[in-house]
Amino acid sequence: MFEVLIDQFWSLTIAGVALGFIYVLVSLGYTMVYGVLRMINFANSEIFMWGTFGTIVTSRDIFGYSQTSAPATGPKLALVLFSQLLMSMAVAGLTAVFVEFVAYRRLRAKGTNRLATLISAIGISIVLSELMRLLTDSRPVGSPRVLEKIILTEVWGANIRLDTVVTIFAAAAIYFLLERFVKLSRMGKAIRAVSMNEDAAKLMGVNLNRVITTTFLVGGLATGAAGFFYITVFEYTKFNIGFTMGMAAFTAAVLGGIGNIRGAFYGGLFLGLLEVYASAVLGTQWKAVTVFIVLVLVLLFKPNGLFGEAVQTTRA
Amino acid sequence: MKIRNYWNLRDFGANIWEKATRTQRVAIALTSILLVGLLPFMGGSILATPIASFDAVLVYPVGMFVLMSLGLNIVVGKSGMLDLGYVAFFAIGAYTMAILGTTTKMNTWEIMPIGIALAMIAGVLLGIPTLRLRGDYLAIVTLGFGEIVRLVVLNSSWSKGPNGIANIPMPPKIGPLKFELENQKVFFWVVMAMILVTIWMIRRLTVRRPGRAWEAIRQDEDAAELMGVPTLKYKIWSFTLGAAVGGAAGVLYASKNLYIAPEMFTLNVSILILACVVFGGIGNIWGVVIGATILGYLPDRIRFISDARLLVFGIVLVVVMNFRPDGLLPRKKREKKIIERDDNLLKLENVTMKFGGVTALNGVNLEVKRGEILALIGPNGAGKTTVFNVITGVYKQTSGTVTFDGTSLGNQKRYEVTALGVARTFQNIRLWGDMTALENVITATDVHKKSGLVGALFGFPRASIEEEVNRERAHEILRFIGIDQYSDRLAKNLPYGVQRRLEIARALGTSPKLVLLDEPAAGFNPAEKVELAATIRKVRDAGYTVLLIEHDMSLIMGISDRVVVLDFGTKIADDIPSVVQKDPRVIEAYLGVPADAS
Amino acid sequence: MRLEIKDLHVHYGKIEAIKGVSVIVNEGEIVTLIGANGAGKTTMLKTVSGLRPITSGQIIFDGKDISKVPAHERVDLGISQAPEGRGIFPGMTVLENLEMGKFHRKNRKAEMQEDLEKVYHLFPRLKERVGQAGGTLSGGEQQMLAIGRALMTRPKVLLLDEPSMGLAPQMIANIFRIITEINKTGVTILLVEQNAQQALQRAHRAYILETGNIVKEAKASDLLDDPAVREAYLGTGAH
Amino acid sequence: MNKKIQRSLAVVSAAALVFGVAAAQTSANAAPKTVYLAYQGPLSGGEASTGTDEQNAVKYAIKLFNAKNKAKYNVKLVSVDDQGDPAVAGTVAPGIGKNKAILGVVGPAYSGATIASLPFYKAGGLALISPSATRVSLTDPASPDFGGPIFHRVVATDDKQGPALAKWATNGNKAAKVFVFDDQSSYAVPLAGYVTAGLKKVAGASLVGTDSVPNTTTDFAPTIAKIKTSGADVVIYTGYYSQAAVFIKQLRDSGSKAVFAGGDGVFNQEFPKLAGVAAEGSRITGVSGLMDANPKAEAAFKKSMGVSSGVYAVESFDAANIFLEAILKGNTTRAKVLAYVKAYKGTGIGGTTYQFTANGDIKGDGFSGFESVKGVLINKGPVK
Repeated sequence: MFEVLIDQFWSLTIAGVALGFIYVLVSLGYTMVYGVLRMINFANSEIFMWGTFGTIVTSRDIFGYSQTSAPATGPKLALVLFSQLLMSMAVAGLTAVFVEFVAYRRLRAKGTNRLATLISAIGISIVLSELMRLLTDSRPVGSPRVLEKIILTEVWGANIRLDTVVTIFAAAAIYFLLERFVKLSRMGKAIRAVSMNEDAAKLMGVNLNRVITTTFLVGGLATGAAGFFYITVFEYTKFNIGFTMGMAAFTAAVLGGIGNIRGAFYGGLFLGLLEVYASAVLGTQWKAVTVFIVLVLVLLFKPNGLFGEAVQTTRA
Repeated sequence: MKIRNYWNLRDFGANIWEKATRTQRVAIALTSILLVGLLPFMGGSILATPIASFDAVLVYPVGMFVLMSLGLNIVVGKSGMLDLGYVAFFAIGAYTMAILGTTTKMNTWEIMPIGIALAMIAGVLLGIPTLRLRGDYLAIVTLGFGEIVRLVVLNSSWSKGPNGIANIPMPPKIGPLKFELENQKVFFWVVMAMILVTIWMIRRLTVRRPGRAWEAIRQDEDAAELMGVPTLKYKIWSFTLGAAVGGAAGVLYASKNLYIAPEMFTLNVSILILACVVFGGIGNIWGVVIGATILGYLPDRIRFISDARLLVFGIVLVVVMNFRPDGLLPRKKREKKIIERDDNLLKLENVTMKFGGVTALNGVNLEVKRGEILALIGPNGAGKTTVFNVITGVYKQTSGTVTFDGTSLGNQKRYEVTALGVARTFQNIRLWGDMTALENVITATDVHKKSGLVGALFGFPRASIEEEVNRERAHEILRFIGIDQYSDRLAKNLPYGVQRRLEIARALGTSPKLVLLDEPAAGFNPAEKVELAATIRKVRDAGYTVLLIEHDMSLIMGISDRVVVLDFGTKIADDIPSVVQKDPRVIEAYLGVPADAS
Repeated sequence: MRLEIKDLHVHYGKIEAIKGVSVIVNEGEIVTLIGANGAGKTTMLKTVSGLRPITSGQIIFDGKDISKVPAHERVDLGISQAPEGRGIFPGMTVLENLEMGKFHRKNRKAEMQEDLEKVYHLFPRLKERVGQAGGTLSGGEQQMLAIGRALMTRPKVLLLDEPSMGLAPQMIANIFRIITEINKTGVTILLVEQNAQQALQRAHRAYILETGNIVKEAKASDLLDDPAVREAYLGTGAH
Repeated sequence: MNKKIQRSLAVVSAAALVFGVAAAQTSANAAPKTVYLAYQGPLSGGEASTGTDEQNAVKYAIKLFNAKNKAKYNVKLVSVDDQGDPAVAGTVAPGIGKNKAILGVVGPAYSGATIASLPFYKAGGLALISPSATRVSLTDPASPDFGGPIFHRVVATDDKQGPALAKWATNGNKAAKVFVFDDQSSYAVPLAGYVTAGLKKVAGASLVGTDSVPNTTTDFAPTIAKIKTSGADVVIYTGYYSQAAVFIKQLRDSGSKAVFAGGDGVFNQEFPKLAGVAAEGSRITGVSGLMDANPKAEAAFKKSMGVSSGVYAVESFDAANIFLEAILKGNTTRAKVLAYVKAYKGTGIGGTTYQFTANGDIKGDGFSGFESVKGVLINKGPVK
């Protein structure tokens, strides 16, 4: 039962960490919005999906890569990858702002019930995914390989691959940037202030609408970055990939303590590892079941997730 | 910013309904049922659904969506728990039917109770550990549960895995009604019957204790708990009832579709049903029915848009939620009701009370407005205390109606009346003497609580937190009444004046809307009376409505907004104090001598 | 006239919470609004600071109608509110909380140190707790922090909502003393209080609010002696 | 009328003979008779691309037919969108079953939707020819899913494909160590079972591991770990091409050189396109597509429909033609159409001979082995 885990432990762990970092970034999309609005941004999964398409469009249509082209090298590689990342973040960020505008703003101004907002968000996520489905004829889209997946070295029998390394380090860097932003920047402080006490924040001269739009934007940027890494590692997308990713990332956010940025970090990594280990030990068909059982157990003992709720607890 | 209700369908409907007599109501109900029952014959009309046959669409998705939405509405709408795994109960019902139907000789109606029971058991098993979670945490856990059920079915051999189960038997005929493949009207009628039963069940529960408990939990779970609602128990109940409806729907669905597979029970179904509930008007039965009907029917009706219809569906959701966030037919709002009901918290209409040959009350009409102090006076034996006893459910009136906050009184148990928001003090002090003042009030705060068995059994940490919060609240009440300094003394050892005030504090402990004070100033000296008057006014100012029996005229004239005078079971005056005081009949019957004599 | 509220109506849903109230606050005054729970006092403050939209009426500040100005912009104009109860940011340190008060000031860098010193001078306790998270302060300290933070915005009018709520008697006296001190530095104060005794002693003028209506307006010292007011709000009872 | 005939002749010269027969049978001035066929499959939702491809082929067949026989028949297509979902199928099927104007159904595309639809079509005596429902039980009289007498299919079943796939995957490997995994779908799980059974008949081959991966998975690291631990040199995936493409890339990137093989779910020219170089050498079983079977027909298709033919194009086209021939022979009731189909014997556009067994399967087991070479799946001939 455990022979796979033992035999391939380090390969699995590296894969789990890479996947985990992608979860971390998508979780941030959920957690940021939850922190300020106390609402699940149900459309975040589709924001992610749009980000993945942004990544592919950049390499395929702007830089003209195809499935058969050779991977990029040198400065060109950096340029293409960076453009892809920016495009993915821009697409996702703008989509997130659009979502806020269409699905949330009016309802928030009215101060109506949370469920209406939830359904509105579900509606917009149906719109986003259906739109993409119609645009792509329900077909999967493969990504040209831009970053060659060179095996850098072998550690304890595990291949250390370039794309995995890039993903882990770049995603971690983006996470820490974001955490710093929320902790130290003026806008970040405003976001935290709103998440702790909306009225008091207003009384300090914080423009609530701007803060909320920024929060969606920042969450969208993180989610978009995740879209880029996802494409770099898996090189594939389809209009419906958001659903699985969204569910996993949301689970990760809740595991860590939704609304808590650091919680998204640990929750994402934890979930990434849990998924690969559980798949290796029990079989992939029981992966989701294991994840949800662990989630229930965690919540039973820590009803606000591993790291407690809300952005407010990210103290200096 | 005012939110106007432009298409006020609910009020329109409610208006007709409320004005109707009993016979008219029965007629309206029967006609509606009949008309809806005739729907399967409307396949050729504008209602027809292209491609899919109309009668089939009426059964699924429309009928099933309505049924499931009503079930989910108990969970989401009534008690405010966000459940994203409702499909699990539907799946459990369906698989029970499929497995038992294909392996045993049992028919649909025999399997139905088993399916319902299994769904309910699943509801309890899921509910006990998870329903302590709030809001979005509960949402993700229920979502997980839904997925677990689907994945277990998908990956197990007893359920035939992804292949699903085919050849599920149709239900045997009921009398002359035969279930047919090509014409599904009988299925539709059965779904309708199940919907009606569910509506009946919800309505019954809603006007009774569980409904109030759910309402309290939905609005403020902590407060509900503080008022003595065993929230976990009621949440599990709500969950389990929802599960039962889902299970029943599943059994019928399997028996109708003849084939089921795990892919039919995805999260999308849960989300869709939730959308039906919120879209129609969460918490409002008719709203939910309409929402589910539209969302079930719409995609089939607009099949001509073909591939883009889901897109249209999404847009419809966003637009409707943005412009009618409470759904098409919103739930009744409390404040609305207050305005509609003319501010009367309590209304006695033509109440007669006979004991053997003695008529204690004779056609008494009495209205108590919200937020007022109403004094009820009259000579001994005039029927004042009888009025209290009728209101609090000690007696049931011989005839006439008593309406409290929109609920008709008369059949409730006494504690149920208390739960509705009526508290009283006693003329002869009836404190729990061997409890401290504080304990007296705490006990009142959890007077609503029935068992707490589950909590006690599993030793939830909340129980002790709850205890702490209750204590805090009791202190607050004592402070409010001004006797906090006596909180740790046994009630029986308190000075008389303090005991009287403690009676009031204890009454407030039950979080009443209406406080009945039975001669609160009995035995007080003038100084104490002044103090009491201030206290009673304070109680009123804090938002309670006060109905008081008192003999002390200076007290009554000083604090009452209105005075009602009874004599021999008949109301002889009802006006502001200064007018009543000068009413010759009152003077003759009661005061005897001009006021200010006491 | 610093602040004028004209025929203000406010609704919560369909319930009218403020039913046509007019209040005037002159430059340099302490004006207090007293009244029972639910009389609408807090609502009044929230409409002045912009947290709650009004149904009709006007709020005039320095001669300008600000009824439609959003809350965060009113701060720039010089209106600052120390909210009721725990209106602080619990996850931020005391210093961060105070710095938030400068969130929108143009010369925030230049003013920061000076104003911090002023606040520390008024509330030496805050200086001791500068690195502590707001949520871990005691009730009295949180109240100080809320007031201090409001002062950081350099208000012309300071709105105080129940500063004495939940405080021990000794602390109450202290807070009111500081309120007077703040007033002496030239800040106009609109004070909402349950503790009518203290409020009337400190204020220049007072309004009595009952279920959304002004029932009385007078010099504070007169109200202290008014028997009806004494009975209703100051307690004629034994304690 | 003569001019019209001539124009028709000019357009489709190949149809001249058939047309002559038909023309002789009808009276000179009769208006064309409108008849209805249906296509049932996923036309919206996540599986829509499969359904759209199939329906395009059906539409093409009808277009050709109507052009040829416009004087006699006007065949109209009813699109029945079941989203590939048995729940939706249960709602649409009653309507189709009742609508006696519809003489035959090409489809349903998916086995689950087929099973859910069957009771209604059986009751209506409506003949079905599915281009892609491969579940064995559909033509197994002992199974509750049995579709007889109305169900037919022009696609070979999993129990024939399983052994073929096992053979083709291990071709040339004397001691193959095989790892089999599926995507948890109702198509892949049974096929994996038949592959496993088929492996037992392959000399020297052994099954060293299995897995079952949700069809939404994109991270195959755990499966690859299992493959490596098991030491497999052949990996068979019984799911669909899009996941296969993601998987094979990851497998190659992990450094594994194991042979990759898949069934007709993977058999799609999109597979090597999506997977790129990683697909090189992959072994797929399937039945020749239009492009492969008849490049000329493919060109005509693209010209007429504006898009290339897609998955199951040949099967869908042939299935539609069986019905169209029945109509042309004057069978315009359901019973007659059904009888005609049951007795049918003919050759499809790809050269396949169609003749249905009593249970609705086609005779013969024409699976070919394909290999991915330079981004194209090349037919290496029938698997023996």
